[in-house]
Amino acid sequence: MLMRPIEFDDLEALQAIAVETGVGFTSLPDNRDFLAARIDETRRAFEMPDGAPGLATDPANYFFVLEDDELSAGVPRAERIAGCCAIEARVGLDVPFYNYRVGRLAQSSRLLDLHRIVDTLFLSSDHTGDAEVCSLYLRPQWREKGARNGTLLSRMRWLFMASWRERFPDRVLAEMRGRFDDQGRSPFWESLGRHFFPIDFRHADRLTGLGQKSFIGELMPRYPICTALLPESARACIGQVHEQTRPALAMLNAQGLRFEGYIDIFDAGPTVEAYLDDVRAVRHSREVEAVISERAEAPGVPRVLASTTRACATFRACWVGRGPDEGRLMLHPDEARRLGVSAGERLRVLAD
Amino acid sequence: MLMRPIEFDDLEALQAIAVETGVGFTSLPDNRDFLAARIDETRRAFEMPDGAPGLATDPANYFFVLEDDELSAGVPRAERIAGCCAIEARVGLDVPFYNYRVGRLAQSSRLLDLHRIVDTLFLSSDHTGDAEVCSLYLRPQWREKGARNGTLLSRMRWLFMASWRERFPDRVLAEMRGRFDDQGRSPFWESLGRHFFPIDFRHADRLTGLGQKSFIGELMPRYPICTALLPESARACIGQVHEQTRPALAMLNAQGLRFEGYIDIFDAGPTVEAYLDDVRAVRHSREVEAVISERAEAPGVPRVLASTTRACATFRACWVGRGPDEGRLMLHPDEARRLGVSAGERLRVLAD
Amino acid sequence: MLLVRPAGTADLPALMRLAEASVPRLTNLPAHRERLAARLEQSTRALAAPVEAPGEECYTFVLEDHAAETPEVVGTASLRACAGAREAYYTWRRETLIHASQQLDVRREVSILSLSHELSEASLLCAFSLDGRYRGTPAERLLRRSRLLFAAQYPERFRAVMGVAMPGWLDDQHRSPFWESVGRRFFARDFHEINELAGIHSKSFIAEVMPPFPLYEPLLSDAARSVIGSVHDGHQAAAADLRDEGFTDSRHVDLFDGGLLLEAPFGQLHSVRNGQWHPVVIDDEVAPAGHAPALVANQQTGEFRCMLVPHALSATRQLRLSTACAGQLGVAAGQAILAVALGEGAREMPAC
Amino acid sequence: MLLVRPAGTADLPALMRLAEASVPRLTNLPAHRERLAARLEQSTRALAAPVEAPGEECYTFVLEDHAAETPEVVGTASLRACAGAREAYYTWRRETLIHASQQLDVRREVSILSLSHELSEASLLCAFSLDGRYRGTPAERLLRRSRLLFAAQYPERFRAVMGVAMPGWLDDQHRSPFWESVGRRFFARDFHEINELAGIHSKSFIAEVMPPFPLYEPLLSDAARSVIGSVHDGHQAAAADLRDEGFTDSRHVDLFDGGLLLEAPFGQLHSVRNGQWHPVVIDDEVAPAGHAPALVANQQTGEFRCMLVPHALSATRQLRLSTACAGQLGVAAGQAILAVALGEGAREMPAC
Repeated sequence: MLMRPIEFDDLEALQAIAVETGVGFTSLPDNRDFLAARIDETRRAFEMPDGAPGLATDPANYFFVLEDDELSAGVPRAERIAGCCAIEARVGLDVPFYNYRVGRLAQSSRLLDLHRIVDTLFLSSDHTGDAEVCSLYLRPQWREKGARNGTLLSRMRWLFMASWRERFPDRVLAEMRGRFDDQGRSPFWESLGRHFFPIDFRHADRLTGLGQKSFIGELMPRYPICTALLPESARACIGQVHEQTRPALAMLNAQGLRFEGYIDIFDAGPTVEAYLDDVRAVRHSREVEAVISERAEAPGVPRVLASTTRACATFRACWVGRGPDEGRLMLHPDEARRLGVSAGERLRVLAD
Repeated sequence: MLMRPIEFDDLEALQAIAVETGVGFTSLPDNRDFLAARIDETRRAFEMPDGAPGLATDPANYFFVLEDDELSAGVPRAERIAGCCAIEARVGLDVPFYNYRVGRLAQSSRLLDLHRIVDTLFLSSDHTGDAEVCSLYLRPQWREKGARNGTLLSRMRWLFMASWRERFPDRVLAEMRGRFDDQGRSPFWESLGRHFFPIDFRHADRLTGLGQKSFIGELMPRYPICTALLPESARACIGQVHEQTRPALAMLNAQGLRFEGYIDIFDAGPTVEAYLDDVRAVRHSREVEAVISERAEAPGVPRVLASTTRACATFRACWVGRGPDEGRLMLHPDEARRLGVSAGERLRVLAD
Repeated sequence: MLLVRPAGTADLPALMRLAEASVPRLTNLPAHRERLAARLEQSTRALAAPVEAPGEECYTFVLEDHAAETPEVVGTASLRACAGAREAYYTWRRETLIHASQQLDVRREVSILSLSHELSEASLLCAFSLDGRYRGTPAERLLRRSRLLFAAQYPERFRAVMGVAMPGWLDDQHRSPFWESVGRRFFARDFHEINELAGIHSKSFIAEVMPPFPLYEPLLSDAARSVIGSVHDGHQAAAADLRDEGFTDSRHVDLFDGGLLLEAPFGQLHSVRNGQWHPVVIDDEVAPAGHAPALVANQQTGEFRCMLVPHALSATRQLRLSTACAGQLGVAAGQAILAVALGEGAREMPAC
Repeated sequence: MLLVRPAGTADLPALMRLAEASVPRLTNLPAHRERLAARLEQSTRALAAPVEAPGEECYTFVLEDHAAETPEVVGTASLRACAGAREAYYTWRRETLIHASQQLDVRREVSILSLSHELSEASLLCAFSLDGRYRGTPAERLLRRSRLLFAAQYPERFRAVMGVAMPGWLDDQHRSPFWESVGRRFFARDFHEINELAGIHSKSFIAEVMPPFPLYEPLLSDAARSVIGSVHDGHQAAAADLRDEGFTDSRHVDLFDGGLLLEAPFGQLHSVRNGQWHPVVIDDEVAPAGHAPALVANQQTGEFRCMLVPHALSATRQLRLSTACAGQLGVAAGQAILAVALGEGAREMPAC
């Protein structure tokens, strides 16, 4: 299994994923032109040379795919793609990035002997300019537990960001899907968004995914909203994730990303965030020298994450079966081929 | 030099410090009754037994003094106290804790080809329940550079919190004095607070120091304020510290405390904050065993911070001249006396 | 014979009785002895003072029935010179926002309730309570309007706008759905409890406890929304009578129960516009039957008297008063008296 | 002879000329050919349509001088059925908050400007422009009020409240101090540029760009504060005339320049209240000298005509019109015509 930047020839596969994920996955709408434009955009990002002007200030989207390179050569390219994930280098520069921030205000009255905190939802764009990890999807046939493909998809992004640190801002975030009821409805939306948007949740979500967000600024309630006035069912959604999102949240929490009071304006799902340099995988990953040896058992268990550091556009990452030793990591020739590295090249690795 | 909890007999010294610091130091007003009550309160906090109910939820103030224990015995107690510092375990539980939060809202108009972020000041009590390090003061005659007394005052608090972790919440903050002009006026106050409070800055500040803060809730502008409407002189104060506060800020930044957009409502000075467990001194300090030996040179340079771990009420901290080695720290008998430890006791130490 | 006169300290027991009998209990007429005593004293003081501009004065009147041997106090009503003389007078102001989206091509009207201090500037009719036996009789109109005849004579003591807060709708258990959905969330008290606190003490707790942001009506419960701007069943007749007098429904509703506030420009009130001065002529032959009723009031502040008499004018536009009435009013032949003829709906004429 | 009639597409050049000559340039009369053409078309359509309730209609009239051989268009004025039919009509609403502190025993009044959509509900007199030669002559009152005579006949086409925005004060360089202090900070444009954009395009950018929070007047520059609710020097006479007509100063001021908005309940306008129907009688002997002037209007929507004629009534209250006037008005003897006698200040009487 190999992580690499998406290429134009992956368009078929990408569309298949868009169809498969359906409406729930807003950043990948089933729209060939949109997806082609997206690949075009991300290729430009990967191919920007290090040190290029604007690298540290412009929006850029880095989109990766997970390729099953162990399938027989006859399998069509579109069926080799097991999943995808992305990094948005700077959100909110092209179109506004809105969240609710749950703010707290002390209300204190001696006469009433009352001293309490009122939670209030403030429309906010505080994250403008921050990086976002997003668009993670692993197709069902690659979800067997021991393969750790989900972890590979989630975690390789930290290695990428650590290696091309100058392309990213100080802070990084991830938006988590909010809580839904048994009928697939968001109680938060039913109590709040529904009153202001003349469209249903899926429609609103889809438009947002397409980046067509001006309706939010136009129709959103512009005044802060005290959560005390929302029904209990809606309050119970604030900062809570969808059942199926728990593992993803746990993975991000383990990296040090925390809920800091920002929630999705539609479903109240939490944003988790951290300073990029504080993320565990960034802090603990390090560079080593590749040593290629037939003696390494191949392919080995997915134990240590290794990624290339030479060029952004040819980035590769995969699991290797052994840890580094004194600044060197031994690779089996198959692993070296997978990563496209030759002996002596620098790798960034992260042990568990 | 020895750090220890304040005691009732230190009241004279505390009042001398209050007089010396003057109006600028709002948490120590020159008011004997207030100071006596403060000592009483802090003694109760130190003497709360570990595991007591309320330890993890109630407000508590831990106030420390720096005693010069090398002066000759004839020097009166009040003249031996070189400085002080404190930790407020949970702010905002008794009286509201207000800040302005600088929030950002994207304003975007296709027609105007305008896409920008408007900064807005929101009255906030987001820090309610967080810990605060505060009240740090070092008397001028103890400020010689090599002695590192300022560092001792600032840093010993992290060791105290690390050792009595259950007494403190997840987050900790420090409020920094804001920028003033050459005439000692706060441009931020002149542009904002002055219009709402019928008192001058010092008076407002003093009332706040005494905990008499209800006028803030009564008279503060309650609606958010766009910074674009403030004059440039006021905007330039937002999140900026007083010239003399720079070293203190640098020390806190080095520990990992960051400005996260909260400012003082009067002078716009920044609040810096961190998760307590992320603070460098908490993360990097560790427990070792005390070994007492005449062979240790005494007193040695102030190189490593050592503190006791046995009982909260008898806490002591001081510099020692050498680092720990394999889980043990060698102390000269003078140092052991200073800390009140016997051989085999556990110490918490932090090397630079 | 019914007579309205300024209340004095001797009327305290009667006021207590009337306060206790009000349905629903009135915020501005708490059954609280000290509070009522203070009000009586305040009223007497205000009447004696040479007031040149409206301030903190509150004038309290009582309705006396002289049918029995000893006159009996059967009603009370007050007139506050300035609703927000010391503290703000809070209301919710109903506003309509237009949310339009070009993207979705929709236009939506959204109702909000904004905290407003606007009626602080108005004079206020308040604390009206009438013995049940007299409800629906001309006594009610006499007591209600006597205040306007007083105000008509002393415009310098009142504001350019006059307001009245009508008690809002309550359910069978005397609960306010508006309070349950709004106030309770912030004040953490029962409606009646808060009403009493607001009546007896200062209302400054409102500023301390209510967030300053508007409420979106769509986010309130249906029950709460349905009673915004309502009038308690027991006060529908009063509201109708006030509308007759020239009051109109304002955009404001009561902060606690959502009840309607009526308002009118002072100069457009029937009693103010249509009052006429007439010289008195004593004539015991006047038969009530032949004449429309009129409110008449003397020209004395402290000894103010107001009665309902037949509007019997002589050919030279003198007002024909019986000896008894003239005596009660404290006027002699030739003195001037202010009279307002009552229009429609004032058919019933008490004997005088 | 002066005549007001509905504008048609042929009036476009005249409208362009008048738009360019306005001082200051009017938001609602942009010198923009397509925009004005659209307005003329819209007006013609509205007059032809069987309108039952006010909607997006905007009626545009022109003033024609028939003194020369070919009549010349020398003025224009419009009447918008509903200020906020599609998008919100934004104003600032002045409010006074009372900030009181028990702790400090003070009470302060604080003025704020709140974004309001309230006047979206009103009908709007707008886009008034008159050739300089006719300013200050009866032509001005004819053109201004002709709209009210039209509205008086078709109340179903208009709202219960009518508003007019007066251009606000500008300095010698035609700059608005209010704009410099407020609008520029958010819109990043010159006053005239934004005025033009708002006139030509949609105003939806206001919602996109303005934060929804009230402005505290004390935080604005002195220059800006001094022109809140002001009227441009060139429009003082117009404001006085409108006040004569029954308009009063509202709490609202213009979003861009802080200019005063006048408003009046439709039914309380002089022209609406005092209009009388008279049968026409042709009489070429009427001498203007002996009569007060009157505005007269025929009963035809599409062929609406309004003129200023001597208010010459016969003994049976027929209106005596010259053959020429009757011809211009399109009325024959015996047909009814609406007439409003002008009061004070209408001394000058044009020949008819």
